[in-house]
Amino acid sequence: MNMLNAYTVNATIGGMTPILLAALAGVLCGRVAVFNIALEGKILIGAFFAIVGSYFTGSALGGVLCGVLATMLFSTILAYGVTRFRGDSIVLCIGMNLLASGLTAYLLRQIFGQAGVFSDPAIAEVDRIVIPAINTIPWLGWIFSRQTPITYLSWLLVIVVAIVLFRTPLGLRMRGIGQNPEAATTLGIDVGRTRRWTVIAAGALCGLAGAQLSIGTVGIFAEGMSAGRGWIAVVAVMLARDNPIWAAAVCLLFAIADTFSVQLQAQGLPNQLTDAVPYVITLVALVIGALRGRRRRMAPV
Amino acid sequence: MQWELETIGVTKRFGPVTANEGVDLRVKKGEVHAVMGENGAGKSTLMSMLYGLLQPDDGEILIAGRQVHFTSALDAIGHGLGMVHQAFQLFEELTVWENIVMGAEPARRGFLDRRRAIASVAGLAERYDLKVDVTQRVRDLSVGIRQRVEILKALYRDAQILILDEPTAVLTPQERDGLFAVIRALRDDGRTILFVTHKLHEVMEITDSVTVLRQGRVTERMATKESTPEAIITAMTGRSVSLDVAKGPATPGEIVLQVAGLTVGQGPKPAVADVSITVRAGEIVGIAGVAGNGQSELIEAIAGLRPGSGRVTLKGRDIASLRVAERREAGLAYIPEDRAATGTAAGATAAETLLMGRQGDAALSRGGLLNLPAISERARRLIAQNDIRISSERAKVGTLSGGNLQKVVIARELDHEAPLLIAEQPTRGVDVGAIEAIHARIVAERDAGRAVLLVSAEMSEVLGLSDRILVMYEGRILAELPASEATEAQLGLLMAGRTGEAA
Amino acid sequence: QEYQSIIYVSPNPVGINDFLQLGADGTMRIAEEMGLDAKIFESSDPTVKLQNLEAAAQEADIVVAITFEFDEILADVARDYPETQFLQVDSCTPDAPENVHCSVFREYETAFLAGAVAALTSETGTIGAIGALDIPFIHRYTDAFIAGAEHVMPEIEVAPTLWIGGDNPFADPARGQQRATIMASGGADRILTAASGTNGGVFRALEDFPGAAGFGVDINQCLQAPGVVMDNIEKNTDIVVEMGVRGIIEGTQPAIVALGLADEGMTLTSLKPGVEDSECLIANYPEVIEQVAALRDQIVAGELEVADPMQMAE
Amino acid sequence: MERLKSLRPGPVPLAILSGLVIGALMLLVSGDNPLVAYREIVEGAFAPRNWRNTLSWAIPLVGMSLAAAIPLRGGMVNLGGDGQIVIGGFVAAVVPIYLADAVPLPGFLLAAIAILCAMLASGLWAALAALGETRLGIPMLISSLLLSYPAIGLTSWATGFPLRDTSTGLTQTRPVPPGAELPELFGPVTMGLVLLTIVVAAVIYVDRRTVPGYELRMRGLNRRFAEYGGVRTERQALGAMFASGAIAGLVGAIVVLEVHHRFQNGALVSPSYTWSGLMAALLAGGNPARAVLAGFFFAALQTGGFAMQREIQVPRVLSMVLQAIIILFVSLRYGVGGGRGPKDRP
Ligand SMILES: Nc1ncnc2c1ncn2[C@@H]1O[C@H](COP(=O)(O)OP(=O)(O)OP(=O)(O)O)[C@@H](O)[C@H]1O
Ligand SMILES: Nc1ncnc2c1ncn2[C@@H]1O[C@H](COP(=O)(O)OP(=O)(O)OP(=O)(O)O)[C@@H](O)[C@H]1O
Ligand SMILES: [Mg+2]
Ligand SMILES: [Mg+2]
Repeated sequence: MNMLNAYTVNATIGGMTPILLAALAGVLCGRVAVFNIALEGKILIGAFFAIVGSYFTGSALGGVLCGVLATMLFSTILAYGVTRFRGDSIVLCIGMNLLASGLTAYLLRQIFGQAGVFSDPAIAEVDRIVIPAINTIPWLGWIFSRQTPITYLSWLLVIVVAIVLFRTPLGLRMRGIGQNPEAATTLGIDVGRTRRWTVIAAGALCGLAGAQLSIGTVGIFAEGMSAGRGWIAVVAVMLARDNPIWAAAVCLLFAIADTFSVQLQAQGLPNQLTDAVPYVITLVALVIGALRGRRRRMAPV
Repeated sequence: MQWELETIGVTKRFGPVTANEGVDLRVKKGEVHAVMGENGAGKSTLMSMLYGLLQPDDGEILIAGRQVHFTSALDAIGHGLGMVHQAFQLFEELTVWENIVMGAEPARRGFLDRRRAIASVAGLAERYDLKVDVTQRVRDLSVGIRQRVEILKALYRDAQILILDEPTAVLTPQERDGLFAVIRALRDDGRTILFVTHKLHEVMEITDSVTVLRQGRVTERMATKESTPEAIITAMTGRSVSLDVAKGPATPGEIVLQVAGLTVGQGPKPAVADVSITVRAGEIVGIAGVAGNGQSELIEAIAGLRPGSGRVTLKGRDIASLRVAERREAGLAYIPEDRAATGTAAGATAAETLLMGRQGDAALSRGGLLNLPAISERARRLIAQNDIRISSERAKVGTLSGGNLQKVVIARELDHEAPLLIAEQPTRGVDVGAIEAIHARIVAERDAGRAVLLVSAEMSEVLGLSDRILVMYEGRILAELPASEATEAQLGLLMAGRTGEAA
Repeated sequence: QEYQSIIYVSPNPVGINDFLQLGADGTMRIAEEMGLDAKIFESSDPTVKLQNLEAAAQEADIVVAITFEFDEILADVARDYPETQFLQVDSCTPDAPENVHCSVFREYETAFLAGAVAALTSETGTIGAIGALDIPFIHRYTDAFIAGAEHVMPEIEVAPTLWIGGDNPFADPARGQQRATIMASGGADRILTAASGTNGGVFRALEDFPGAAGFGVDINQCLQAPGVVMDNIEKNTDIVVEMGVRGIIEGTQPAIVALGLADEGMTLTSLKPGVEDSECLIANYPEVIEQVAALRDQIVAGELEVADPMQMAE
Repeated sequence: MERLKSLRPGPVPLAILSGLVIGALMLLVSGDNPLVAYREIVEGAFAPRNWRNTLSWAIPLVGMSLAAAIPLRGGMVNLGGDGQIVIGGFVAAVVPIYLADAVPLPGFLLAAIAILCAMLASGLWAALAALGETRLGIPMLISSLLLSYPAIGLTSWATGFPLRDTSTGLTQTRPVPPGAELPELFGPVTMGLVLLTIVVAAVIYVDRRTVPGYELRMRGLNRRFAEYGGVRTERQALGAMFASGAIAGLVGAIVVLEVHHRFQNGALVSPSYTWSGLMAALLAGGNPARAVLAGFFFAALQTGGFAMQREIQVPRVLSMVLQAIIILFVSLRYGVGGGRGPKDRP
């Protein structure tokens, strides 16, 4: 099987969307010095409420909005937890991840009377956009057409986040808050409020990530369906040192590694081993990055 | 008369601590007004309220006769206030112009207008002759330049009332003179300056009037011309204190510490460059220097907390390759610069804090098992001997005041009776009474035959305590001189790296 | 003996899997018919599974335990509760005592037929299988599917089998889509997918490949993804549970029954009445249905023996 | 993770109460009677016939709380419990199976060797994460987590292929040789319980009475202070992670040798002992004695939750929600009643 054909590239891009969106969320939070490891739980919340919205409104847009709003609401735990209540972000995030998996499983039973998995014809799915102009072009059409709007949006958001962070007053303030919150306070910047809104906006991104996962392919919700994607996003954020462009690059690396691992399966490697390949590649990337970083840190103190 | 800035009965409490009580402050337009007081007198708290960072529990603040209520620094900035904080409030990784425009950014169609920002900041710097490269990262700037950035921050916001909270603590005398020139220029520009300090001569030199705080209350308010240093001291402390250290001549003995060719860091400008030092038993060697010239790195390298290349011998034994614990074992005691961040742990009990560094001693543990009764016993003894005000050895040290906490650190380190004592900024942030006691103890150590290496940014402390003085500048020992011959002016020039003029 | 209550114990949340759901449905139906109190104990992991089984054995007169996941523990629990009757569906615990009855399936027979359908309808001449997990039980589907294809068309190309894996193999449509895309882009146009909730993702991927079609499992999945599902390997778990429980109550249930094509325990959607309304693509291939029906008859008659991949693995 | 130093025992009872109240509200909304549900949880956990269930659930959970508490005591976080418990379980199954083939040894000796090997293997695996932090500066939070995936993948592959017991349809190893199983002692007391009790006692003793325990606590309170006092923090990180991993390995070994008698793929991960244990350790602020209590509390809550679902069909995940809410309230405790400081300063 040929690794780099247009179809697999298309699937790779589509599959990385939730991770990319969550990583952007992590980047935003990282910039204001909120270490957000609740991405996993937030994706799950987004995925669940996208299903809820889609099921009850019968529209994919309704589902996406519901997922986004619910995740923003869920993010207020972290937003207020780290500001007004001075909680530790790691503890809060670990609690939120557990809450997300418990709550979605609980509500799945209470709302839909289902355990484990829920899918129903009434769930409207996000349609993929076919761009007629390029759709029929052999390679281009496959790579850039036939993705969900969320996927297109995710790449647009990479640029938007980069511009906001590095080219706008708001971004300057966010970066300042991340480096020295007290100094920001003395300049009249409301650190708490900026942090809260950043975390909540990041929640919206995670909500999109969840919506892509649950109604971006087929309308289905499964308990624990985030399946480690949020953790990969956390790693991407760390590897990228809170830079959105690098974070996108890391996500792409991970997605390619993931596709590659399936190719390895096709070569006869057992899937239990190939499953670990993307993580091992990430680990290796971390090690290489750390080795290079160490050399950089050796510079004069 | 119309005051530019006035507070009436301002009161601020932090739980049981009353930081300000009924403070009446009256500042004229276009004057330099000193706010004086000992550590903890409430100066910074008062300034934070003026600047909107804190809200008074009681009382009023008036600006140009109109009552104001600030809920954030933004409100204060809007009313023409600017503040340079005691601890600089800068973003290390951002450039100078980014630091300055932060919070009041010029924007075009929602985007940061970089060009306009740089131009206006550079223009401002030029106008007040504050030389600084606005596109440099703050991380790469020296302390003096950083302060200029801080002042520019306030000027950029067109501050009519500028608060400078202990701006000279980190400056060389020459840098200080430069600052004073700027202050005068600003005053001549019609701006009002609140100058917070506890250095008398500065008050006499630059200010027009002075308000003195003691324990949160105003104890004196007068025109500088009409006051005397003695009156201000008495107002500050409630008694008259002598800051001269009483000590006899030194009787140096054998060499205890010998540092040869010590370098810390790499590249063309290492933090410590090829430093050699000798300290003998029975003498105090003082290292003078403006903060950030490699003193901390030097001391940490000697203590084993930081890697460095070169030779370090303690009583003839090469300790350069030894670990921290082994160096302590070999006879090194160390009072670190920052008692809260390095010298203690807020959540630890007094007994635990006093144990640190000695946990391997045969008397306190055997085979890795702690001898808890012995540890408590020793802690109680040290608390009693050093007059540490704490309820019991099981109480956490996080609740102690700065002076008491410093006593804990000193008690622990002197209990070693180690041949070498390193004392780094031993009286920083400690009030006048405690300073006297700490100085006396350090002299007593010397007289008991121990070698003392003192590091201080406070020139009077180095001059008063040391037998020999080394001046450190940009990682090098620039000069060595006997304390008896050193003068403040000469030391100041050396600290600024100006060897030629000092000679 | 008087039977009053029945408890259905599943190794995972019931909703995970249509198969578990069908078992639960069958239990509720027979309970209603027979006037029994019915409960469902869902487990989530091995320890809870054991606790649930013991609690069920204590409480109920009839316990239905579903899947091979109970092989390890059922015999011991059954011995501890000799008064309780047990029906194990889909597998059979070794050394079972008398109060255990097993209803197992011969999935490989029907999967073999599905493979035949795949080979006979493939246009590219390449088929393949995707399974949730690389475990012997799933090989009963994937290997038999390939065997069936090769049986009717020895020259057929077979893509390497892909597995979903990950944290959520039975409910990860995104991974399913990715794997199916990779397989289909390699040329396979008939793909079996034995991964329950993940299957939707596989079918979604196939929409992008004109002419490609998938094969579902457990129930008729053509309705979920009309136009891309050829046929389904249907497992009539509900009927099997009903039959088993009725047999126990009537005292006629043997220790073990193996249900396959012969007794309608399993079948292809194409071999059931009403294919035309099933939304399955196979409805467009009447001649293939005939060929496959003939093959089925051979298997039922014992003329053609289909190997059980799980036995071969041993 | 210096900021974890702020973990201090707080109004934990208040947090638990808040969790119960919110849980009750959720139950009311979904039309269940909270009192009945809570009674089922309590009975399900503590009624005499359920004691064994609670204990058998508590052994791994308390073990993992302890494993999480040790690094937490020093201000570090070990998120790699899943990988460590799996390696322990795997080694504990494989060693006696193949050792017995090679040399005839009495069963108890096999078990002892298996447990020691499991602890060693898991300890080393965990120490790898510490090495990543001290040598490469990869935060332990991430390296420990990422290391779990290859551990789970490798053991899963090994049990699926070379070491699979082909006489069953499951991915699992052969059973351990007879005699190598941990014996059940009497009543609810099992050998695993005894082993775990010994380890708990040892950890508490080390924490309170020894130099390494003191040094780890001081590091947790202020790492710079510990370094200043001569504590070798890098070696200490390795040690703490080794101990943490070794305990996780012991837990894996106990589950394998006492409950399943073989290594089953997924059996150690799917119950989420790691996350529950981490929660308990966080609830306890890293204090080992409190972590054990908290672990037991969570075990009771979960076992009771299963019973509640069986008896009155209220989803057991409710107990998971309760745990999460309790943790969230614990982490917010500074704000609760503490009053707000100067204008929201972070
Ligand atoms: N946020 C706070 N919470 C509690 N107490 C505080 C706080 N800020 C200041 N204090 C206390 O209020 C008193 C006044 O402190 P302040 O910082 O105003 O003193 P200062 O005069 O500026 O001293 P220094 O010369 O050391 O800067 C001190 O006892 C201090 O510990
Ligand atoms: N930022 C702060 N937040 C909370 N409490 C503070 C803060 N700063 C100081 N305090 C408290 O205020 C009290 C006085 O502290 P500080 O060290 O500033 O006083 P001090 O007057 O300098 O003491 P000493 O004269 O002993 O050096 C202490 O109880 C301290 O805990
Ligand atoms: Mg003070
Ligand atoms: Mg101050």
